Amino acid sequence: MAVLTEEQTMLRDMAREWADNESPVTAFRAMRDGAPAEMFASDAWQAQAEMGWAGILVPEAHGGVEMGFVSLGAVLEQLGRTLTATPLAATSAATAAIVLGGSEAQKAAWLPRIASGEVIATLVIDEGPRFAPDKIAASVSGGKLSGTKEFVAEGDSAGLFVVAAADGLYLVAGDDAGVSRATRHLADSRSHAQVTFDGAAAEKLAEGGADLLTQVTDRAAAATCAEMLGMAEAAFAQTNDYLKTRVQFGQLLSSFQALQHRMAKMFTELELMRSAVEGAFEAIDAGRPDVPQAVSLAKAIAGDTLHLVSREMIQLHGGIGMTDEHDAGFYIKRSRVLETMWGNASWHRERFARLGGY
Amino acid sequence: MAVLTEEQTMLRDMAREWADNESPVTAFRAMRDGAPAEMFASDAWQAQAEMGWAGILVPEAHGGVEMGFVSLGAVLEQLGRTLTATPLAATSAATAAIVLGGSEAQKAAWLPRIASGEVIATLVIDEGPRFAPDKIAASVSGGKLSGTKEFVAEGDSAGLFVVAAADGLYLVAGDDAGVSRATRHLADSRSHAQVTFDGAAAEKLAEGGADLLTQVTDRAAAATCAEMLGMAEAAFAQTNDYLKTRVQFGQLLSSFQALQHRMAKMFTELELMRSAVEGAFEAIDAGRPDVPQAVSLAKAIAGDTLHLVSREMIQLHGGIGMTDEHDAGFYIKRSRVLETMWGNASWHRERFARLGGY
Amino acid sequence: MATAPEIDAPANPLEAFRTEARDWLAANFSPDLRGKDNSMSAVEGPNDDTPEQAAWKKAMGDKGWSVPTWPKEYGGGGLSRAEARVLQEEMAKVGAWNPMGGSMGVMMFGPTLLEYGSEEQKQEHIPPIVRGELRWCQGYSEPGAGSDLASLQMFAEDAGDHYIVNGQKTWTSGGQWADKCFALVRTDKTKKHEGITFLLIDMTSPGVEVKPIQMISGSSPFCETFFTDVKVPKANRVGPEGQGWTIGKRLLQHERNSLGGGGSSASRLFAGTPLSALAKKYIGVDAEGRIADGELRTKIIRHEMDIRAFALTLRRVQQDAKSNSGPSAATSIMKNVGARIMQERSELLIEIRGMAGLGWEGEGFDEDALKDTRHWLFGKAVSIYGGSSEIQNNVIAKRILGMLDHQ
Amino acid sequence: MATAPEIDAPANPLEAFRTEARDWLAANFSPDLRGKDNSMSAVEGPNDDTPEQAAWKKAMGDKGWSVPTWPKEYGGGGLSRAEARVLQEEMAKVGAWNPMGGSMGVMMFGPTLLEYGSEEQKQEHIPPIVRGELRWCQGYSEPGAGSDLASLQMFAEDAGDHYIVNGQKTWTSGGQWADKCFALVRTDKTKKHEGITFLLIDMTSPGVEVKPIQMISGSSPFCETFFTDVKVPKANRVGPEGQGWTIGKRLLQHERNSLGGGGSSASRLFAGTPLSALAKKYIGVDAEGRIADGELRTKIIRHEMDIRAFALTLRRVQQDAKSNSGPSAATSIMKNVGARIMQERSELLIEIRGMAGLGWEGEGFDEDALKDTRHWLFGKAVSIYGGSSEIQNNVIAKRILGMLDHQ
Repeated sequence: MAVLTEEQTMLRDMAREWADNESPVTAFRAMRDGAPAEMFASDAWQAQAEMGWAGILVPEAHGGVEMGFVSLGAVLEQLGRTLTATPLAATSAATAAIVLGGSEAQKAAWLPRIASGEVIATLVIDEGPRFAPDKIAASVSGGKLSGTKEFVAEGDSAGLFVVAAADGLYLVAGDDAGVSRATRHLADSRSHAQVTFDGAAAEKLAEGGADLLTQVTDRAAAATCAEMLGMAEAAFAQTNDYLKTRVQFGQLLSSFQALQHRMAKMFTELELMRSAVEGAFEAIDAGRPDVPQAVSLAKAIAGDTLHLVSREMIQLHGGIGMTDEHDAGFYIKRSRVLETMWGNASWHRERFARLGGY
Repeated sequence: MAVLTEEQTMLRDMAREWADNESPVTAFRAMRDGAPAEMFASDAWQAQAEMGWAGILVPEAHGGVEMGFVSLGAVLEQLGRTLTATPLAATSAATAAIVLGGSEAQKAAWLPRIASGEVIATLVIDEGPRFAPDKIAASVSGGKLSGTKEFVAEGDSAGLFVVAAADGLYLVAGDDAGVSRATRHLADSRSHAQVTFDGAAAEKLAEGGADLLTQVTDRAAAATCAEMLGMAEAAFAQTNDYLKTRVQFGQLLSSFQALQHRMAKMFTELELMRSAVEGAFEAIDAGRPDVPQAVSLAKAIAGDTLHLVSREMIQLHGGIGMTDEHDAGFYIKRSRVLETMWGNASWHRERFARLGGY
Repeated sequence: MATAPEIDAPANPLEAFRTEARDWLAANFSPDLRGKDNSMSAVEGPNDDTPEQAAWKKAMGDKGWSVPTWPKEYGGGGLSRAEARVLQEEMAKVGAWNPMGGSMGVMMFGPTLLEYGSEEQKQEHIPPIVRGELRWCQGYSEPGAGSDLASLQMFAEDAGDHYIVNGQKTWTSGGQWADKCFALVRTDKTKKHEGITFLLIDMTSPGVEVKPIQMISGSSPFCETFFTDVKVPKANRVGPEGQGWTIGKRLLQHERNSLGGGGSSASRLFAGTPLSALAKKYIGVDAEGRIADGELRTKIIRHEMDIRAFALTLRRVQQDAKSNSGPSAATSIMKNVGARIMQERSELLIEIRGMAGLGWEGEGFDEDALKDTRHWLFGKAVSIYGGSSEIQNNVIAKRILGMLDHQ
Repeated sequence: MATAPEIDAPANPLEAFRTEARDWLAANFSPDLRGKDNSMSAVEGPNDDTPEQAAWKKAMGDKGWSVPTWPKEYGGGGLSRAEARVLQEEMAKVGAWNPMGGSMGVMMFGPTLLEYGSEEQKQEHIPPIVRGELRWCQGYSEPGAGSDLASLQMFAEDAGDHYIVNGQKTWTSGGQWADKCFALVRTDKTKKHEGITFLLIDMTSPGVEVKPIQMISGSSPFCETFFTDVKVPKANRVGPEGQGWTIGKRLLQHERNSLGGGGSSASRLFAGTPLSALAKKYIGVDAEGRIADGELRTKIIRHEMDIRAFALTLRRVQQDAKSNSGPSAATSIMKNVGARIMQERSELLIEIRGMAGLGWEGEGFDEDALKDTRHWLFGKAVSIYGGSSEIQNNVIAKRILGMLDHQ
């Protein structure tokens, strides 16, 4: 764990306790089986908003607690552990965009409603199935935005879209007549939608400088890394627990040295992953110039490590991990989605090298 | 093992027996410690010539046995097992060039002397430390070749050079006044030399078509793969034997499951390596159009596998493998040289993809 | 094996057979059937043959060419291996498939019964397998006996001319559609391996209950099967009491061969759109025509090379088998390498397609991509069932490398 | 630990100390010495100090800043950890090094003796370590006791006021140059761990013979050491008889920390030419300025990322230690990751340089490249000594993950 303030430690512990007790994986399973139109656990989201989590990035002046990314990461990590299905990560990414790029009027209009949990917001970039912030065709003319966006997280329920057009980021209200949505059912049973903007009223986020888009997508990636960290931690821990209970050939699986060494190596990767992910949060909160490097480091390592852990979770559980009754399938399905979102490991390694001039 | 003819089987078995009995690793050690000017075991080379191995690729009309690459590979594999230090691979690569590209007169002039072991020949391509057949600056003007070549295998003793110039391959006699050599001491204690051609008399290999250079370097790479296959096999077998004798914590190392699984995985890679390497020999002998793909497959897999096996040989031997008294160091040192020669694994993967159009 | 002498008689017997096969196919396999291979339904679900498919199935069954090398006396084709290869080639040319090709009876149980069954048992059970009339399922794994199969507990109590069977099996492939089950049961609780017996159980017997297991891929090809006081005649015991482990292991060898090394699975690896073409489509190319994502491109190259090396190894195994030198050491690696290639391909498909490669159902996805998502998940079982990769590595270390038991 | 109260007194005590350190360095470290760090010769071979180097060494020894946090009463610097960091920063600014920094006495034996030694032993042995007057070597491994150190056999027989020692040690670092040896010996053959005792042996004693071991890298930093009827006074026993294993393990912890996590080794990873720059030089770049060998470039990226993640983990471990939460779980991975990074760097250097990266000696090679070849080979030991990677993985599995012993 990074060095947390007392306040951050309390927040993290509260989130951990809440996730374990109020939002265990059974809650995700119930949401999946119930398949509500919004594709998230609305009671859990309600509870999170009441605890103030939707306002972690929101300045106090606008009704939030302004605790920064280390705090947000600590919370999202706990939610990732139990696969809690709420729009906190998506809303936070959109919130970061408004905080960084919004005018005072825009902030005043939206941030209080976000902090209270009234409005679910989401960041809308891609027009294809792979992360490509350099390939934006959506355009704005006369304050009207047009374009089709793919696989928008929480797109089924978002009340506010922060949308990338060719010339910058724009705010579009979810209830605008020019907005239409089509659900995309992915393997992770979470909300993803194709969102079409057909002359929707759009307000530009004019502050934040030329690299606003990069700043925002880096923050979205970092939030994703937090969820991935929690998932990897939980998948690993569950696997380790299982090995300590399953007997084969008269011995506990945990006593087989070949499995011990695989687990030890995975643990090693997990520790490096935690360092990289927490390093990204810290870089963001410190306003360091190397946020892009720090985020690419985190997302690349998080991607590879969660990939490994989610595969090993199934392999080491054997047949039982292959059944829908077990949770292992949930972890691997969600893993691939998060590995892909906001740039996969290859994408971030490529950027890391380019930033380093090689 | 590939399907061998009776003749090929006899040849392989003879080579194996000879290497085990007449040229074990102690012979390589003696050569290294003695450090003769030619940097190979001259008595072993003499014996090989007498057994006709220098003529394996040479047509019968020119004094050879013309048995092809499957046969040559079977022999070189056995020599690789015991690290036999003779110029057979280098000479064979040069021989392949003359067979493919030489005029009848050139063949008549050189092949009988090669087959008898009188002349050591070598293929001379690179002008830098990495394989780059597309970057040849050496040039021929008025029958005189000029250029500096780096890390020429058996360059200390070769009596005949098959040299790449910008416009093709040329024969240069080792005793030409325009040839000078400078020994390069590499970690493998074998012969490598910088060879400078300063207006040396050169005769072009005019047959064999536009892709002669590629045909020849592919054959050189295939010969190298054979040596690598034997080395990997021996390094693996010695490691396996060691694990069966070394006791730690009151148990033989071979009884530790973590080591068993590492060995099983290495064995798996070795089997794939054998298939790929033998596949390359067969493609060459069959005159198939996909020799480049088959050779790149073999060299890439051979490189990765030998790299792994030579590292694990040291790691699994522990401290004793780190000492010069033990043979493990010989294997890892020679491994890296062969991994590098005629294109490393990256080079061959790149070519494989380009040949496949992606 | 008794091959047909009249076919071997001509000067070029294989070519004569080729003509025969071609003629028979022309007469029995309508070109309209091409591309309508539903043979996997024999494994994956209830049959739903069209009249044309049913006719083709009957023709193959009557001819015995569903199992070309099985003896004629039990309804098999009676062909030599060389002839069987010719038949396969000719079938491939016209797009004909083997309607019984993937069934448990053909792949696993039949060969084992031919080896260990009594004459009566062979007469009774082999012909329906040949004609695809009955489905078999495998009663091996139990909740507490996975990789360590020999720790199985389902008990068969001796009751004179029959056994009374009680216990539970799991991972019963196609149990919900099966007519019969070949099962390993315990007849002696005081011994481990020697207490196991091989029984054939009618799935319609009173006391048999089947409950499908839903997998992470959404499908339910396996079941939990519960046995409560099920009567099984002793005539349905294969081999002597206590010899079931030997017979059961032999059957697993057939399973392993069909999983890892089967010609069909290798050729399947080469079929379909190459990953490189798909990657070009989804990702585009750089100025030199290379897949624009360099790291992914390298992964694809490695994967393609792995496939080629695997295919070459498969050929080597077959050559060794042909040259009568017996199974080569290379055989032992086939299952693990086959599993890794299959799983790697699925993971690469996701990496290539991005979010479009993670579709579950509904609008907005290629049909191929949706199938590949399910295949990705279901494919994780390939390194678990039929002897997990870990078990295979144990076997390689101990049997091939001669490393000691770790206990 | 008794810190110096007069330094802690001022309002900004650290800044006051910074001034003090800076002044002292200005007076004692001549700018001419910059870049002439020969401290590793204390480990790697006999000393060959210039008069200026010798003067600097004496100054550091007299001041006690060679071991800044050790107690003043034994000649140490008596600084707080915070002050020691300031000193390190100030030394780095002027390019000053710690002449005793890499010695066995400072890294491993001294800290252990401070914890377990008697007052007399500390008074006798610590000051010469502080001043770098005597070299210590480690008598742990034996030919039959590598990873399983506790199976050591070298025997110390009780002979009244002294022991008679017989046996053999191996991998004695710098044994050929050492004055003293701290050794684990067996005093009871009936017990394994409890039969081990920690002894200090004078290397000039009659019966001690040292034979250097040549390594694959060509150097001989280790020895085989033979002990024949060597007399060791009981006053040279650290701790009670039979308690040597506890003391010896504690010493290994110091070794592990210095190998894997030491600040110096992490900073060394960032020093030197970055691999990316070297690769550009040897291989060239493509049209977009990227290293032309795409696969190698990816390996370099992965390596650079591994280094960064390692450095971040190191920081995390230090923060945890500072915040008094004790050693974190992350500590346990440091040695293995440090070893992998070091070895990977060496392998990548070869891949970048090609044949030019495999030079052994003589003409035609960069001096750096020749050093790197030797370093590549010698570095294979990093995952073997001080607890092999396999042992570390056992420890992680058992102590951190709570997995059972496999026996």
